[in-house]
Amino acid sequence: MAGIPAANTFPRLLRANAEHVGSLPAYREKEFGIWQTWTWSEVSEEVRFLALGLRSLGLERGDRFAIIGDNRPSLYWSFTAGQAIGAIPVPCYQDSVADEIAYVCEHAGVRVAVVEDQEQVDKLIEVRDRLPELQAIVYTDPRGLERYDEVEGLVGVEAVVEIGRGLHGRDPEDYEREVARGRPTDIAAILYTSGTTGRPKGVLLTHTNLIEPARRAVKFDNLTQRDEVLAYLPMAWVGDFVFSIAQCHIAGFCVNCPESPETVLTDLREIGPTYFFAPPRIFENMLTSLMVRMENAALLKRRLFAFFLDVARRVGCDILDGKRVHPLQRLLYAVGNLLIYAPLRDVLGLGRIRVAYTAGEAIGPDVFRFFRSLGINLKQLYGQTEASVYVTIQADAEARADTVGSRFPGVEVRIQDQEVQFRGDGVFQGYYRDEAATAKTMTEDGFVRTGDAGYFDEAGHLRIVDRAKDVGALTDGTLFAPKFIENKLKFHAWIREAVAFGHERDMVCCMINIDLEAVGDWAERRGIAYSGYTDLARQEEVYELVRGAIGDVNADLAEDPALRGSQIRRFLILHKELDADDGELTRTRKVRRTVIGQNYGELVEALYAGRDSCRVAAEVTFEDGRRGTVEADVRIWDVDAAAPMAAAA
Amino acid sequence: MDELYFFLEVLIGGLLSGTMYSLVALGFVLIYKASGIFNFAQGTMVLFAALTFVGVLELGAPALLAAVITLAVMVVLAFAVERLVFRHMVNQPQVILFMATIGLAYFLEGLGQTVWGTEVHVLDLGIPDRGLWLGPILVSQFDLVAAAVVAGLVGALGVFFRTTTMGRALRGVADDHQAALSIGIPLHHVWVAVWSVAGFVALVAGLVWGSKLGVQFSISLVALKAIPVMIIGGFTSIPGAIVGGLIVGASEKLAEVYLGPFVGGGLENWFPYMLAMLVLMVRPEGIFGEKIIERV
Amino acid sequence: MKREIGGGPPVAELENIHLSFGGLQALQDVSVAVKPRERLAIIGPNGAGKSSLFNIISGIYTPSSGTIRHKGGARPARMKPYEVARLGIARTFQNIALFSGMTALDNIMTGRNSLMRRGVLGEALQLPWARRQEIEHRRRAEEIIDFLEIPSVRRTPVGELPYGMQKRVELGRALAAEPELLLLDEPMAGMNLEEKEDMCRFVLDVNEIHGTTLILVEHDMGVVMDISDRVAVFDYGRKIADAPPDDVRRDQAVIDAYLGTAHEH
Amino acid sequence: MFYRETGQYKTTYAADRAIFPIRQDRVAFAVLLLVAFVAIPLLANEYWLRSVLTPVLVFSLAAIGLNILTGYTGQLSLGTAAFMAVGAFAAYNLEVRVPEVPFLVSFVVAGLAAAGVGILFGLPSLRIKGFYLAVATLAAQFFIEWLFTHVGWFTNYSTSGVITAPPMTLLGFSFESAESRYLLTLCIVVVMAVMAKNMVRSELGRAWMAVRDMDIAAEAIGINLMKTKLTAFAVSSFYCGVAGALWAYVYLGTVEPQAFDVLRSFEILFMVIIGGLGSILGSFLGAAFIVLLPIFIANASGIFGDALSAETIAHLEFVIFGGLIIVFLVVEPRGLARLWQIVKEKLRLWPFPY
Repeated sequence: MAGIPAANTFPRLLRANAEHVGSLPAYREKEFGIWQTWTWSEVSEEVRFLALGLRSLGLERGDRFAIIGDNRPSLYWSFTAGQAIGAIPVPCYQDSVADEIAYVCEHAGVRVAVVEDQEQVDKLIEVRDRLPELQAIVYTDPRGLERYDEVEGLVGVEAVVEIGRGLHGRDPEDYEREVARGRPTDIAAILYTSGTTGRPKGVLLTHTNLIEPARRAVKFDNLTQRDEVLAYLPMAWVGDFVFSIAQCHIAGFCVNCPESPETVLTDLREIGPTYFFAPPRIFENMLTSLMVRMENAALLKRRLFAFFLDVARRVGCDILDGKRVHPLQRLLYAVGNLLIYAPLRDVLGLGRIRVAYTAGEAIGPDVFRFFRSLGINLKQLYGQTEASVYVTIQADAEARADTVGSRFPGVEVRIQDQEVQFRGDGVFQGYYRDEAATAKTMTEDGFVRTGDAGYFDEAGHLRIVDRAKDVGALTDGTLFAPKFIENKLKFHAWIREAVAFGHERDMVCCMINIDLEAVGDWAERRGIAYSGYTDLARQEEVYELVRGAIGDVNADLAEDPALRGSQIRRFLILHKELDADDGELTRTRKVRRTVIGQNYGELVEALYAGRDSCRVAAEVTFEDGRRGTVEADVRIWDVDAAAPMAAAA
Repeated sequence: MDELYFFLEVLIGGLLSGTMYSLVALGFVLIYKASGIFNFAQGTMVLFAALTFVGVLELGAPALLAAVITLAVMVVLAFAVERLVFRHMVNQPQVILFMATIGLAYFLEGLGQTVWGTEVHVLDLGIPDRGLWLGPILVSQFDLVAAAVVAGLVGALGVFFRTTTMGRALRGVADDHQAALSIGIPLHHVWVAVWSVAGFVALVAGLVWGSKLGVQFSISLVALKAIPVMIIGGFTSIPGAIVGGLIVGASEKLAEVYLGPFVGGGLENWFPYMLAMLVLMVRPEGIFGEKIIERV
Repeated sequence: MKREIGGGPPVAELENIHLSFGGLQALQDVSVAVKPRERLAIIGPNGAGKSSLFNIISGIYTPSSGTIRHKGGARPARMKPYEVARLGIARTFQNIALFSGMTALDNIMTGRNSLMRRGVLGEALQLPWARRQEIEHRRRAEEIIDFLEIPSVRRTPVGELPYGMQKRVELGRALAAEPELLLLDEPMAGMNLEEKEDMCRFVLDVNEIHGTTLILVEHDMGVVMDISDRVAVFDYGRKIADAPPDDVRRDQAVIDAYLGTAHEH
Repeated sequence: MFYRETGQYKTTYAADRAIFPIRQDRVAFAVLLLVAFVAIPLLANEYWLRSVLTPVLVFSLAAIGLNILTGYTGQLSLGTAAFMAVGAFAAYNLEVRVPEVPFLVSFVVAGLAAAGVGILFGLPSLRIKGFYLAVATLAAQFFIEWLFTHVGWFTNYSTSGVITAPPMTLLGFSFESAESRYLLTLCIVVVMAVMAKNMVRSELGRAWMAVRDMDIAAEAIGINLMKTKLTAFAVSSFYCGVAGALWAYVYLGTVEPQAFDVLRSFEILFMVIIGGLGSILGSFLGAAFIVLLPIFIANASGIFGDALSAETIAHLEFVIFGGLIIVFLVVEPRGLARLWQIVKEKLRLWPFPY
């Protein structure tokens, strides 16, 4: 592709951009009320001086240095600056507590830390005795640090740049010599993954690892210098590295840093990125707050809104996918676009989006379709730090809620024992100082184990069903993916939590927590009286409601040859809400299947024994901390298995 | 000697006609004291009351009945003004309230003339309008009667303020709103009452003026001169309104007679305002007003 | 960072000041001086004359007798408040006195008005100097907004802001004038703990980073004792003590007049 | 609804403080100018140009003048018409006595003369405020009206007391047609409105508003009250003076001092109140509203046939004006401009209600 320089390390990419598109904006930051802008030439200049300055602080080729803070241009530049002199950036999550930061910095043996502000400096000072190798702390925001003059090695980034400027003045070729010494196979960054268990592991990625897949992604979505992104996700996360550094350097587009984490939504609206990434949670929150805001609109406007949302629901996605749509519907959609969709996209700050991605977790199909039906090209991808993000990706017309797309160009993906494995030039070099973990993750033939269970559907799209270790099988050998089923259940508004059982059983049964707010609202509108959660949960009408939802999920499962056998056959609605205080949920609200299986052993037994009710007493922690017992009869209902549509027709 | 007599004649004439300004200013002062509102519409209320009175009279009602009906209309007006306008403007700055009274003035002027027409109505209350020789000095009998009416009205108001509950409440509210409330009369009622009293004063002024000048549009403009009267006398003082009226009446007459011929006459139109402006520059609170201290 | 108090004549020095309204003696024979970079707190019961003192320093009141000196030189007996402001003295008010119809940004920009050039035609035609001036001063105002952590309310009319925010904007407006001496009239009044902490931090930063001399009237004893170098205690228009916080705490006259009695705030 | 603000971020303070920071507003304004400068002269008939649009523009200018004083600086004035009269008579006297002066220069002189008188009558504002000040301005109103009526020099000893504006020619072009006069007025008004907008969004405007909102704090922050108030009087009167000259030259042609009586002052005050205190846009809206309302009433009363006499209609106008003033002050003291602002906010947030 013309205009995209084929340099093979980040400092070289930067130099190429400064030469080819030097006057175009590279980074912006909302500061002092306006979007301060730096062109590629200016960035190149800053990075050059910063690199030499960092070296003067004792940072040498092969040394690690930490980067901690919110998304700030100068922190982004410190990545490239460090790389230019052969040092390896180690970004840390800015919201980590001091101990977590200490672990990463200690493990990586960082010599220098480039941090944003007083908050981060304080954390480092707190754990400094654990970091004997840490020689210097460079801060970018001097606010509040005036009183720290006794802290050893603490220096402002401006002073470092000044030193670098001086060094450059004495030897203008110095920086270029450093850049020339860098090789594409050098480690470009160590990204620590937070892993579900144990301490974070440092993923070693080379320039090639990061640049080549990113380059293909740029081509895949035709990203150009005119694109804009908003950098608001943690800098320690591989996604931000790939979007805000790798692709930005390759495509030459502009990265915009918000004023502060609190103003992200305002800044999103101002900037209006054309290329956007957000985890499902953000889209879900956006949808919820949007609906809440519309509740307060005047009746006429609400009607109009509901009418056109309905139009969008029917034809919006098809229009976006370029499918055939009746001209009248198309016209109606165009009117809706003028009156509702376009203003809505605009107010949300999504008005200029060409390509948006979500990943990380399963996104609710309703949420996914909602944004697509508004004309926002939202797609899914599947990736890992170990892959430099890309494993699979959805092309523009292939966006679906329940798959994560087809193989990313240049990546081999295979399913081995239900586990997704991949290989390609993005594959990492190993975990830093952790041979054992590296050996466990890498197969002998160079594939990486993702730990996710999944399969390719007929269209060649990957579906992720669960963590591989959680996937089980029914007694007849049918694949049983509890989290997959639970997620599908939870996408229904009525259902707040769900726990599915089935491993080494003859069928799938589940326990449900209804959403008290949604179901309560529903019940009130129907004049159903109830005194609280327990009372509501036992109402026949509510069971009927939940059975309907489960029926939908079953119908969905029936469509899938691999999962057809794991439809839900029996369910009950729990008499109490699962609670993290009782150890039934993790603090991040993930169900602890084993704990629940033990706590509600009687109920599980009743489910599988075919009984139609079960008396239970459960210990609960009340809000005031007292503990007590709740006793109730819990009904158990059957559900019919659905047949696949094709078979039924 | 003639010079002196002439001077005294002009002076007394001015003073007596000044009492009529006092009459209008009295209405201003009442409302200002009770509500802090500078009622620009007071002059129009004079016109409106006179128009209503004449209108009812022309429909064939006897004078007393006409007066009662007019008074009732003024009370209704007071009620409406409080209920529809000022109750909704409680926290507005004074200048905004002032502008609202300008709107009120327009409204009343238009309303009065729409209902009763624009032609000049003659109002004859039987007040003799002949010259009266007090020694060598010629005095207008009419003006004497008017002055007497003013004196009577001031006296009546004095009695009202001293002896009736409402009167005491009105005095109280001028000093301290809380104090007035403690008497047990709601502020709204006090406002309505004071606007009604001001309406009554306007009616009296309208009758006197109407029978002198004829009931016509220009009354409201002449009544505007009550504003400099108040400025000179002080916003919050009834004696101030009287004295201010006398000063304005006398000075404008003297100016007209002694300076007018040199500058082409018509000094009366602006002289009181200029005088008021000068007073403002020297003593912003007026002769009898309380000193304005701004606390920081 | 070491803060040097003193060095050079007092930024403001009042000598034998008397002030009376009608027959009421608001201040009697008050002498007080504040050294460069010093933090002087003024405490005392309501009506003790604290605000009167501020009004005298800022030129709103003229003392009946006494001398006011600015950096060693005597000020003219009558000085207009705006002339005082241009000496580098800025203040906030006990009851927030913001320009309620204007945004937070415009309020702070107005604080810089005395540093700006006035030219009616130039501003009307937006001649280059007028445009440049607006932009330069906007930048400085934005630094204050950043410093006070109020960027999210930049465009909000101040009348719509919550009380604590208004206090912050008012401080911002005073800071915008780049004063050498800052008079803060009950900066923490009516604030919750968190707001007070923020305000204290701002006030200390201003003093330590920019070397701005502070005089503050404050009722919160904790705040006063924490942040001031010296405390002057007023009672019935007289100064009854003037010493470092710890000494004032032990002063019997002060305890009798003020600290000892239950003071409701 | 029509706003697409996403992506309209500001990278410089210059862009951020633009009069129209939003692109859609810039486009709308450009269209409006196009309509005013091209479409209206082509399409409107003589009656509309001469008797409606031209006076609307002239009144807008006077309303901007009053708004600067009352809306921005908080100094109430009831003497606007008097300052207009000063402008009209100053221009006339200059032209009559020094005929070679181009009329545009005499317009400037008209403004300057009014500014001078404005400063004179603004002096009391240093000691008094609010309606006290209104009295001072009333003094100006009555005194100036009297002056031009009774001192023959000002009317060049015209027996009728009426002055006739000399013809306006510029580089050989004579402004006689309704179109040319409309366009001339439009040019002057647009330029002066932009200048006013520039003043109120600069140091000067902030000083004015500071005086309006809290004069003690303004002074404590270093604003010279005297200078600022007198500047407001001067600038305000300048605008009124030019408007007065336009009124005499472009609209009426012949003027007597009574054309600038106290009722005219009230009329302009009403424009400012209804249009919106403290808003340049409001000055235009208010002027248009007050000029168009009687036309509307007259047309509307046509439905009743001849049941309403012209006189009654005139009185009804008073009732309606007075009522509207009260309604606006009670319901929306910031007038039509504020209503427009609310509508605009709604449109910017559409489809959200807040």
